[in-house]
Amino acid sequence: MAELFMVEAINDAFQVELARDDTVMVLGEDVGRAGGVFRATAGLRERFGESRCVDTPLAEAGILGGAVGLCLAGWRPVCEMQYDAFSYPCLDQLITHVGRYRWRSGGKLEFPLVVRMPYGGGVRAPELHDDSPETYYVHTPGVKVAIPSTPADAKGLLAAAIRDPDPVVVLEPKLIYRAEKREVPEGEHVVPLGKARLVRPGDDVTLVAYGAMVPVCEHAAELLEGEASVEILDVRSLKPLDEEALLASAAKTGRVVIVQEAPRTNGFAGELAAILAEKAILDLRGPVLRVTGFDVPYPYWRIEDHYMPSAERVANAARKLLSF
Amino acid sequence: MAELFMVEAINDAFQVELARDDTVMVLGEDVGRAGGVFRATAGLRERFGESRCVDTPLAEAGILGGAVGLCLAGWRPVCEMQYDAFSYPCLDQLITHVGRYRWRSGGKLEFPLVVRMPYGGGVRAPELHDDSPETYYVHTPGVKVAIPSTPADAKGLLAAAIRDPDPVVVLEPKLIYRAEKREVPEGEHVVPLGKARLVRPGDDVTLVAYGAMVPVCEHAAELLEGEASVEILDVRSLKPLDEEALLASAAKTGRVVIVQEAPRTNGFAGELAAILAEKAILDLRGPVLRVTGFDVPYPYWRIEDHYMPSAERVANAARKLLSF
Amino acid sequence: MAKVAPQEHELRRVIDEGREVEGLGAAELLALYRSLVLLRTYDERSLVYHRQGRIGTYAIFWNHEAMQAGSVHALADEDWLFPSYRESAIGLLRGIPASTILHWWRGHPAGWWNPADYRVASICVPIGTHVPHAAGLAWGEKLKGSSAVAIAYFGDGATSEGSFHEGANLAGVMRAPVILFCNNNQWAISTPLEAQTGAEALVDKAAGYGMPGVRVDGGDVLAVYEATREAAERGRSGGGPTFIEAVTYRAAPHATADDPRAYIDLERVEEEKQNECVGRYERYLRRLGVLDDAVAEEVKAEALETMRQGIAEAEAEPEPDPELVFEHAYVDPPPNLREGWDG
Amino acid sequence: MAKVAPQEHELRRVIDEGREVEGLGAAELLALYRSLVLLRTYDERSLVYHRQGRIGTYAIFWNHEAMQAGSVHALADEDWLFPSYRESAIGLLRGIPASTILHWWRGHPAGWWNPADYRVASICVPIGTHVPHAAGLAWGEKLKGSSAVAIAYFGDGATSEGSFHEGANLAGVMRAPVILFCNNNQWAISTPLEAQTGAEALVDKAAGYGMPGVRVDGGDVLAVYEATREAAERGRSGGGPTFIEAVTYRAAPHATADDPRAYIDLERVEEEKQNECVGRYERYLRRLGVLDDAVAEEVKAEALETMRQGIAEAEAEPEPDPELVFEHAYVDPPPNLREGWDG
Ligand SMILES: Cc1ncc(C[n+]2csc(CCOP(=O)(O)OP(=O)(O)O)c2C)c(N)n1
Ligand SMILES: Cc1ncc(C[n+]2csc(CCOP(=O)(O)OP(=O)(O)O)c2C)c(N)n1
Ligand SMILES: [Mg+2]
Ligand SMILES: [Mg+2]
Repeated sequence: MAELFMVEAINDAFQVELARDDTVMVLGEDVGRAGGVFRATAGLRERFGESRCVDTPLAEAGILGGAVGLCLAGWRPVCEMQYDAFSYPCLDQLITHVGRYRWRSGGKLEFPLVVRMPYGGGVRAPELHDDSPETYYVHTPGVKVAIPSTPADAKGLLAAAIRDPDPVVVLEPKLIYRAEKREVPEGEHVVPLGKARLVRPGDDVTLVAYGAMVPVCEHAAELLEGEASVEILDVRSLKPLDEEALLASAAKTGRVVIVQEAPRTNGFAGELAAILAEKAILDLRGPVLRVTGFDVPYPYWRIEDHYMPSAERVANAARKLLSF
Repeated sequence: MAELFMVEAINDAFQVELARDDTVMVLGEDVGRAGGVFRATAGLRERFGESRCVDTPLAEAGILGGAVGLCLAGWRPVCEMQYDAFSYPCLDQLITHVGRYRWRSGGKLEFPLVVRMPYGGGVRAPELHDDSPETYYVHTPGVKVAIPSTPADAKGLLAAAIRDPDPVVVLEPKLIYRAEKREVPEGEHVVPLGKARLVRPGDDVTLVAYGAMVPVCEHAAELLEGEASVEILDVRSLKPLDEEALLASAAKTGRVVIVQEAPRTNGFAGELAAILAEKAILDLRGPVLRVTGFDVPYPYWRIEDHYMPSAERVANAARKLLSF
Repeated sequence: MAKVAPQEHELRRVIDEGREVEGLGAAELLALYRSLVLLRTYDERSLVYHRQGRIGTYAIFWNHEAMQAGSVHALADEDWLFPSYRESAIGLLRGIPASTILHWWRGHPAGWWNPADYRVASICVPIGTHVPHAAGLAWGEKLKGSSAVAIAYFGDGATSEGSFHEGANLAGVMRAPVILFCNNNQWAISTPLEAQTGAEALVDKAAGYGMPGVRVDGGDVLAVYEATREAAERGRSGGGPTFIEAVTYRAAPHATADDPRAYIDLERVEEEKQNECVGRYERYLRRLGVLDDAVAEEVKAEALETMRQGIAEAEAEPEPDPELVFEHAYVDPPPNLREGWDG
Repeated sequence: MAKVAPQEHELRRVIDEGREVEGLGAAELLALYRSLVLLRTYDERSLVYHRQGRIGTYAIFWNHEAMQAGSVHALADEDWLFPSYRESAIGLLRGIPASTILHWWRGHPAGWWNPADYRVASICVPIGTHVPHAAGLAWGEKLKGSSAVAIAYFGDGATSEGSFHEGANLAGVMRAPVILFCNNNQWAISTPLEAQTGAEALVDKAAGYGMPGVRVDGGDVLAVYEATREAAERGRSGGGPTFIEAVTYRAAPHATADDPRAYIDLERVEEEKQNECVGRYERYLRRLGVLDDAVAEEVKAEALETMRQGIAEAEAEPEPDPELVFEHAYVDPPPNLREGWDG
């Protein structure tokens, strides 16, 4: 076990997976010479050569579209989008091809490609460096989506994504990139897609979250210390989703607060709430509450903390439920 | 009152609005010389001149990005995307600029632009002529979204969108374009955004839908004749949403089935279900059921009817609720 | 100031100049003829099948056959083709059964094929979006040390799309052995070339990507062949990508749903029809003495027979299993994929 | 085959050729100097403010001032500027207060301005996406019969983006009076020009859009001025768009967060620093006898004072009202916008 920052754990996953499978290649803007603007791909170009860690032209649709062609040639491309909001130009390729091409081949071809990017706010950055775009990805057929909240999961989910035979989008909470060093298994470490992580067991209320909202929920649980026994579920894999874990927790506590950083309307928290409304209606002891961002552009950073779901907002939602 | 097909009603809206306000202009692929591949813009170029109805190059991001500049120059551009799945290249402009530019100006500028497109399946077309992309639009801050299901609403909602000071995306169910002629008010006709349409009142179960799924719900209601009194709500304006109408109907019937053509996961039906789980939990007499498309590429048309929510599937969901 | 125009806008021609293409013997010339006739027959029969309601909407490629056959014949079997809907039947030249392509237009999942089996990518419907695929494939093959090249087919309208640009630029940077083959039929549905670009010629785009550009008469199958062969050799020998602008004029509707009379120049269409590419080549072969009535008859009969069998097979195919809705999208599908499915 | 290279790749120069620009008197030359110094001072002070934690991440534009001031001075007040983050302070030359721009980098909503007030569009962060805006604006002004032109600033890397391509093509087709001004500093963060394009020169892209292209020394403020003035006249007189490639070399980090030592050619950087654009112009003016120490002093002192006031005003600004989270996105917001808000 090594103690690593999340971004170091991601680099570790690359080191292991590129060494393990020489069809894996990394491409994106500034991933090579600079090792990525967050250093996630540092050292890969030196160690594996410039054809396995490629600085591409500044063109996100070209990167992802090129990766589709690389798959046809037998490669397993891992594409970096430099930031959340700069991934939007690749949505067209993702929706019209990445999620459809295997189907178009009658199930004969595999497109084991990965799109990964730092996402989310709280980092005091200029506009469009703060988005939480998971909804655009999760809603798209044919692609899977994972969002880690710990260094170990960042390594394990990226490894799983790289090994997965289907296209996988991995969103990495940049707010946590260098938040704290945590234990990360050395060598090969794979966290299977489709399994949620029980962050802490509890009996009275369940806080459901993923990515950067998980630590917020942990903080909220501390605020609720003495008031309630709080369970926290880290969804971790949005698609495939661990419905059993969600329903089991709802059945146990009967009270669910779902936390999402993205704008509220039609966000992924709504999907989770809909599943509960569909399959846990008799277990619920109160409404399913959502604590989310708002349907506005992510604010300038001087006021971003008012946009981001806070531990207080989460705790208050839980209190509302407890006194329902 | 004239009897018009939906696509004729849309053309009527253009005729009225372009005559009424000479800053309104129409642009898109084949909207001018050909009058649109569905003839929605037929005659506009001849009547209003080639600078008010413009055949653009084949470039969706260029169309929408160009429209942003046209707004800065004082125009009210109405952009046609030729088909649902061909609107994806414009998502980047929509998310990073259209929904954000007014905000960036400190609320000083207005971007009264419209993006409209035919959407949805059932028309026996080659792939990528069948998508229901509303989730990508509804989740995007700063833009409004409307989806008509009748000729009169198609005219009235498009007029409202053109007159609205904010960007509005209008998705038009191409399956209904020439389905049947219905009464459409002549001259100026505006259906305000934010108001749902009660298609038919009922007491036992509410079917909630929009666009091409509204007639499916009407058919389902016929199938349920004698079994239950069915209320049907046409959401019509997804954002702003008429929450009151939704909650009032849920309070009345206590049973809600939401129907959506789009892929299931993180679709707009989930948002509606989440609102009910949050605000109608005590009114619900059973789970909130969703009848939706699936998380797969929209199928080749020989089997598309198995993908599309059918009146039978909707009726069965209602029966499940009635016997819950 | 940089001149707007590049050096050469004249169209490369072979047939009209009465030239011969080096290294093409009678056998190859006839093989090329067979391909032209097969494509022509596919297209003309498809129009009939559409009118008879036996296939759905169909994108007519009448008079585009020379661009398709000429280029494919200039390539090796290891090379990859990336067709758009306009080249839907190009796979016939690589052994894809006519029934498979007819299925595609019949909306039947049997219209699927495995691109790797024929090195023919799936038909691309969203304009220009396959250009990055071809660039990526060619780059990927080069990285593996293979000698395969790729060719992407797209229209004049496609050159306006960002995806064309990003793919072309990627090819230029990676010196990917890809041929960007632009079918310039001068119309994008109802949008004429002058409303599509301000460039004097589409070939002028090549320099911006650092690749050679060549302009050929798209109705001259041998000019297309020659230009494509050069481009393929360049790619194989490490010379990177080439942009080919093949100039023609769309003599048929965009697709069965389109009525071009509202916008097109009908005289120009007539002119084009008089000079259509299959007849031009046939006359050339007859002048050369390579083709006579007997052979022509036999080739056309063979093509017709292929189509007769193709449509018969397609129509004999049972209705697809509804379960196919859930097949093939994922190797390893999410567990709740069938949520709400009742058969 | 079309030649890959256009006619002229040599850089237009004025200062190094000791030429003078027609119609530029001492007053204009000095005004241009003031603008250069103001931008230089803004940039150098901002770096200090960043180190002092008084502004956030900042995109340095040291040695880009000539491209910005030279072009703005060649335009009329009615003309629109579309800056990228690299031209964040260009609005200073149109009267936007320094404090406003400092606010932008301080993440304070007071960094908002109304583009219409100054005809300076909002700072564009997503690369190349403002090119269609500039094309659309210029086209829209032309449709209204106004004589305004637009200029869009973007980098070498931006030319790889689909949005650049679609915007440039739209401009070419509509003959929109827009100037596509490419700041070719030869780096996109850590990506060198040769990894960005296969073209011999970025100006080679112009012909593909049917617009003239011109290449200038981006460190020569008068060459930039002259080229921009010609392009603006062309646009105003109905001649359509122009592509200007201004060639320089990035002599500073991409932004405060970047450490270029890992990838950049430090000798080349040193060379560039020796020849940086403000000093070059200053020496030129002194040779002409238009500038002496006293004036230079006064101009620099004035610029410093502007910045002193600017940062003081910025820091005097109260913390923004949290309610601003909900302001300005919509004229007419959805009713449930504050859902879940508790102050
Ligand atoms: C991204 C995208 N936008 C729009 C369309 C609709 N569409 C289908 S064909 C066509 C015209 C294409 O013209 P061109 O590229 O010249 O090819 P051609 O049809 O002439 O062979 C359009 C606009 C599409 N298929 N994809
Ligand atoms: C669409 C998009 N992708 C990626 C980025 C991240 N990014 C910011 S600056 C930059 C490099 C830009 O280089 P260039 O266009 O040459 O302009 P320069 O910074 O050199 O002035 C990148 C990749 C972005 N802002 N937008
Ligand atoms: Mg064409
Ligand atoms: Mg640069």
